[in-house]
Amino acid sequence: MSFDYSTSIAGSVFSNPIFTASGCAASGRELAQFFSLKELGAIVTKSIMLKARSGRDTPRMAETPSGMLNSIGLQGPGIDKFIEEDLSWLISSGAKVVVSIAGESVDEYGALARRLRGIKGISAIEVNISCPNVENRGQVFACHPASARAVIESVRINLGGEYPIIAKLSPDVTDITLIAEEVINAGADGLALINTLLGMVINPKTLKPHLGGKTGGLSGPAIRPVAVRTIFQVHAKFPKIPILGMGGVSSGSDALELIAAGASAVSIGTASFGDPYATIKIGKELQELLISHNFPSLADAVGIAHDR
Amino acid sequence: MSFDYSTSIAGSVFSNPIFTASGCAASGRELAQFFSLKELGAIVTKSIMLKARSGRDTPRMAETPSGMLNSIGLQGPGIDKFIEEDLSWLISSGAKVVVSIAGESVDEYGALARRLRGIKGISAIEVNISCPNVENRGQVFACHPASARAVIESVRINLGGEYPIIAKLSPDVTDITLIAEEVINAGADGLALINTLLGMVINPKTLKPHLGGKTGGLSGPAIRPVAVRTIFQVHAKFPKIPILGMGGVSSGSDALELIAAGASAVSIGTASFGDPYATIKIGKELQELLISHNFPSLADAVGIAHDR
Amino acid sequence: MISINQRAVTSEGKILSNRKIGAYHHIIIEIEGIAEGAKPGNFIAISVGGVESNMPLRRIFAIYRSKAQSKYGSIVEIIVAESGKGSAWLTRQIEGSTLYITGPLGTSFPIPADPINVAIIGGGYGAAPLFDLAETLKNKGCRVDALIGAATSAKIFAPLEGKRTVNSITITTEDGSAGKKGRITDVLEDLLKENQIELIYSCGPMGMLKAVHEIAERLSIAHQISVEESMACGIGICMTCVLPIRGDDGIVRMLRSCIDGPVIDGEKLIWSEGIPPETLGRHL
Amino acid sequence: MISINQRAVTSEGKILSNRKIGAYHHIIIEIEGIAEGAKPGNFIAISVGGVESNMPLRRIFAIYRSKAQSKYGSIVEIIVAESGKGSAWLTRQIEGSTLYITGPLGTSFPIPADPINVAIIGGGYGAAPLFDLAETLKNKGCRVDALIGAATSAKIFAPLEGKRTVNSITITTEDGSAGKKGRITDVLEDLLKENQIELIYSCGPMGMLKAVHEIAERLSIAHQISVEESMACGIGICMTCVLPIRGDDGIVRMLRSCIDGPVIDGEKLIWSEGIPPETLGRHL
Ligand SMILES: Cc1cc2nc3c(=O)[nH]c(=O)nc-3n(C[C@H](O)[C@H](O)[C@H](O)COP(=O)(O)OP(=O)(O)OC[C@H]3O[C@@H](n4cnc5c(N)ncnc54)[C@H](O)[C@@H]3O)c2cc1C
Ligand SMILES: Cc1cc2nc3c(=O)[nH]c(=O)nc-3n(C[C@H](O)[C@H](O)[C@H](O)COP(=O)(O)OP(=O)(O)OC[C@H]3O[C@@H](n4cnc5c(N)ncnc54)[C@H](O)[C@@H]3O)c2cc1C
Ligand SMILES: Cc1cc2nc3c(=O)[nH]c(=O)nc-3n(C[C@H](O)[C@H](O)[C@H](O)COP(=O)(O)O)c2cc1C
Ligand SMILES: Cc1cc2nc3c(=O)[nH]c(=O)nc-3n(C[C@H](O)[C@H](O)[C@H](O)COP(=O)(O)O)c2cc1C
Ligand code: FES
Ligand code: FES
Repeated sequence: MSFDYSTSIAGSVFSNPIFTASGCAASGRELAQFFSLKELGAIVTKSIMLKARSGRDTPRMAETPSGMLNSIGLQGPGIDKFIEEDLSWLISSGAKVVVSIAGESVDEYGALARRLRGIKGISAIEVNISCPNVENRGQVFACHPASARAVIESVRINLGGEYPIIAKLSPDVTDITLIAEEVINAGADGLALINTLLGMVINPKTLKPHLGGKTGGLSGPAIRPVAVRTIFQVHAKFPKIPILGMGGVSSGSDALELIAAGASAVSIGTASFGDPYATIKIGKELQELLISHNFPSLADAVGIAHDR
Repeated sequence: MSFDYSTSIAGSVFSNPIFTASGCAASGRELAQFFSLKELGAIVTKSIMLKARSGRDTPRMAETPSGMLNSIGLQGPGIDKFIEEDLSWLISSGAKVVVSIAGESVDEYGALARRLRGIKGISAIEVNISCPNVENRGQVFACHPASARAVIESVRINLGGEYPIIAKLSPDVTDITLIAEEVINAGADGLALINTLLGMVINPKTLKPHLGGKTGGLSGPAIRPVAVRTIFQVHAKFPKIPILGMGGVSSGSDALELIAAGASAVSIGTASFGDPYATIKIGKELQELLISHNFPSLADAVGIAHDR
Repeated sequence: MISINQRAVTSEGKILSNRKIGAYHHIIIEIEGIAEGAKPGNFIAISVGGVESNMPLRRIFAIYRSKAQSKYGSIVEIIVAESGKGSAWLTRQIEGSTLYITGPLGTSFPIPADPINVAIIGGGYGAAPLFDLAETLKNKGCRVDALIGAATSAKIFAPLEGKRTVNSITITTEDGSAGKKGRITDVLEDLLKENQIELIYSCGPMGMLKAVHEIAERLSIAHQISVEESMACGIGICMTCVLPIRGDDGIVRMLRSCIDGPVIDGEKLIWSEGIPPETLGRHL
Repeated sequence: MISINQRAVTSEGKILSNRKIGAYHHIIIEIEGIAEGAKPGNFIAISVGGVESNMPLRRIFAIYRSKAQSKYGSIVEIIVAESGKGSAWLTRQIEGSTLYITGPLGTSFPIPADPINVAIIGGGYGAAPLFDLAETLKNKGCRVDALIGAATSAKIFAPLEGKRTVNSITITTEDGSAGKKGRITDVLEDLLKENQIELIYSCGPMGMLKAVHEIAERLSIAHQISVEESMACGIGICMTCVLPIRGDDGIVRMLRSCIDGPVIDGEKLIWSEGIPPETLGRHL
């Protein structure tokens, strides 16, 4: 009997559940020299904004115990140049593509969605409403139910139903299931859990915040227990909503944890910094584990921790 | 010139800023065979409840990358037996004592406070309103401004101003400065930051949540960047409120990060599990670092990262 | 309530030898201060993963043997089964490597005042602490019969010197690759009766301890067990390692198996799963 | 935009030798596939801390020398200054240890078409990648003058073979423990003029690069620098390592120093601190 490794998120089908994480694979091209991007479930592109953006001051990273902080601040070329240069290349490479977008206002999200309409080869839109690396943390739309809802509504209306919408949420909230509820009601077809946790490192020599942007987003294995908990909580409440899980996955066993908690696919972020082949390695390990657990398909393992 | 290592929290003076963390030193006696408890700034006792409590099912711990989850569930003998056996021993040992209390209702906190009145030898009361290891997470009073406020008011009234009140907050909230504001207005003299983050580990063999209580509290070096960020945010908004910092400190340099962010003293939790002498070692390292940075006193280093 | 082993020290040791025996690693460590206070049944807690470890917690190992004045100085020996990441790291450490250890910790096996007939029952590496115990018992004039079981022969820990200290040794393996095919409990009752055993010491997985206890209880034989609960600290400060134990006052409390154990009177342990309803302070 | 070094591979290497020279460690690694594509100025990214490391990110080291067909196989050499935890771990690794490495990465020093007079300027371990460069330049017929500076003699990296490849070598130390007392910039202008230098290659701390650049600019000498920015990935996927660089179109962009560098034309770098106001997409 053959094992079915494919996964689907609101109608979009992917050959396997291992995706890159937004901001951890640039626009895909850089990884393409190490392996064929077609080997991945999908490439999730770095969150793109309407206009070009230079990001935050350097230093932009600090290593922390089993994790790292980043304060990139959504550097990018802007949506037009992105579509023209990066996205067209990605699509032509044959990779499955999830485009991540980030705006400074509800309208900007809408405008981004409109710009993406009618492009053949996009599998889903990930709406990053949870980037902690913005000057005003009030801009983290995912921190408040009303703003989270408004953004997803705007994207839904402007996208005209062309691609599934995946809302990416922040764990830095009192009750993530409330935010999940709002974005689901607003029309999100899936959820991406979790973005980084807000953190800070103080340089022990200068005794100043180490990052140029002072605070940064905490990622890597350190945060995996928070990711598993969040996915578990949200899947318990909304078992039919597909979840793209992420947070500290660096082995097949880690990925299986997120899947058992309720994720239908898993994005790999920080692990790719430590090993360019991390996604490929994790994908193989996960498949072997699922088979050794006697699952006939990946889908049978999704959320299994809730039933046992 | 001699270096002044002492610290004070709302009038209570401690010979040095290194405390144990609540729940990570039991009632002090167990560590006393390794070193004299008088070497510590203070012992913070395991949060005590009104009645005896057996805690949550085992397994109660899972190691995670540079961290651990625990789901003890506030096991303890109840306040009367605690006062009679543990507290009296502790006080007679000559250690400085901070008593941590936890209740299931606002009234229970009040009752605990009343029970502690008039006991000579208590330096402060830490009010744990942020333990994630309770059956109903709605019981985490620190998650909501109104409940946080009600608890601290009740403690304040019932304590009659005998000891400083330190409110221990949870990082699992959308904006911790709002909770801080409420408890300060309610009469907290200081803040303890941070309690553990809510997390989960799924056992890769059984594919079930590993902990008996399913979720647990994440502690250890993994969470340090969240602790530093939280302390920094709260100290920026309330520079005059003393902070007892904690979260992933396992070296003098780690402790210095929390102090530079705004902590007047630092509790050591998980590190003591890995090394019974962790508090002593960290205390020495911190003192050396402060001296090498040319601070005339610990107090001069508190919050220094805000000024540089 | 018993408090932490008063002889515990925290110290730096050096690996003198690390050899594979069957499925296990036999590690001999030179370290000051631990053998000096160790008694059969005590354990040690070892830091794993080196200076830049992602594993903040110590790992717990029963003391297999220890000697304060060997020709290599003060030594402690352990038998390590590779299980997860920490034990795997330990088995990879070469001679001369440094280990940070706290010990001896926990309770020890109580030794009867009179020379009686005892059985030692070990499952897998659970046999490790029992042979030192057997020697002590032998010196007391006890008759000691050993019953050692495991899934397969590679997991039978029964060293030659150990065999010599006991009056008889029975081995069972589930796959029949050594000794009798089957489980410890298949032969236990006969062994207990034949040798008129008055006291059982057992150490191994909880399932085995429980099965042994059922037989011991039925035959009214005293039973000292050494339990293996997940321990975050090993020194009584975290409350992760608890088990429901009935006190002399009849009250059931969740006691810490790192300081009130690992050696526990089988009769006092409540063997049901989870926290028993009658436990002091049980919630709901 | 330049994309990632197309010759990069990820591979497992073995330490052939790890020797202390002065304040540094000279590590020779046998590894397939890296020397084959390496050019002077490229770097490698090494995993640190072993299997159970708490350090998820690779560490970056300039290639000092490499040889695809040495008698020990394909080798890469690096010079490591102990700085934080990862480099400290690296310096402790013994012969035979395994290292996981990605490389060669980044841009390389551009080689002039004609035999001109060049200077190589290295601060501290920044000198490491310059001697292989010097050899390539020498073979092209260039005159190469070297200027190596550091705080103290132990931090001067100027190996004997390296000294042989250059036409002259000047050493400065801030404490006067070797060569001239003072900084590189104290002697630089004279050296440039005397030897009629047409192109400078420099590698070292940003402060030094900047000081050198001011002189180069004043004297209108072309200046290729190798920068050292904090890098989380080294392969262009994280955007942590950016620097403001003016493109041929006149527009300033924050470019990734791991793939558009580390070797950069000094004239194109905007040397001010922080993100310059004219940078494309600068916020507020
Ligand atoms: C009193 C006592 C005596 C023991 N004696 C021995 C012995 O002599 N030889 C031997 O090989 N093993 C012994 N063990 C078991 C040994 O402690 C575990 O196998 C080991 O801790 C597993 O660590 P790991 O890193 O390999 O596994 P991981 O699964 O990575 O460990 C993760 C965490 O869980 C804990 N843990 C995992 N499995 C166990 C377990 N079975 N028991 C307790 N904690 C566990 C670890 O200590 C660690 O904190 C003993 C345990 C106890 C409590
Ligand atoms: C292109 C390039 C070439 C380099 N060549 C050499 C060389 O040949 N020899 C040598 O000794 N060092 C070199 N370095 C510097 C070396 O990468 C750092 O010293 C090293 O990463 C410090 O790691 P650590 O774990 O010891 O320090 P930590 O402070 O623990 O490192 C924490 C994190 O910050 C990063 N980091 C810290 N310091 C630096 C730094 N100075 N530059 C870049 N990242 C840093 C680390 O990579 C790590 O991710 C080079 C750096 C770059 C960017
Ligand atoms: C350097 C870096 C850049 C990131 N950029 C983005 C981004 O642009 N958009 C986004 O939604 N998430 C971004 N993230 C968050 C990741 O997509 C992911 O949610 C998070 O890192 C947790 O996964 P990990 O632990 O596997 O890295 C970034 C993370 C890192 C480390
Ligand atoms: C096993 C364990 C038990 C704890 N019990 C309590 C408790 O009873 N009351 C409390 O306020 N915090 C408790 N905490 C939280 C710690 O006091 C501390 O806030 C947290 O662990 C972060 O510090 P650390 O990373 O140094 O451990 C406990 C933590 C652990 C690991
Ligand atoms: S292991 Fe910590 S109390 Fe027993
Ligand atoms: S280090 Fe990641 S992009 Fe340069």
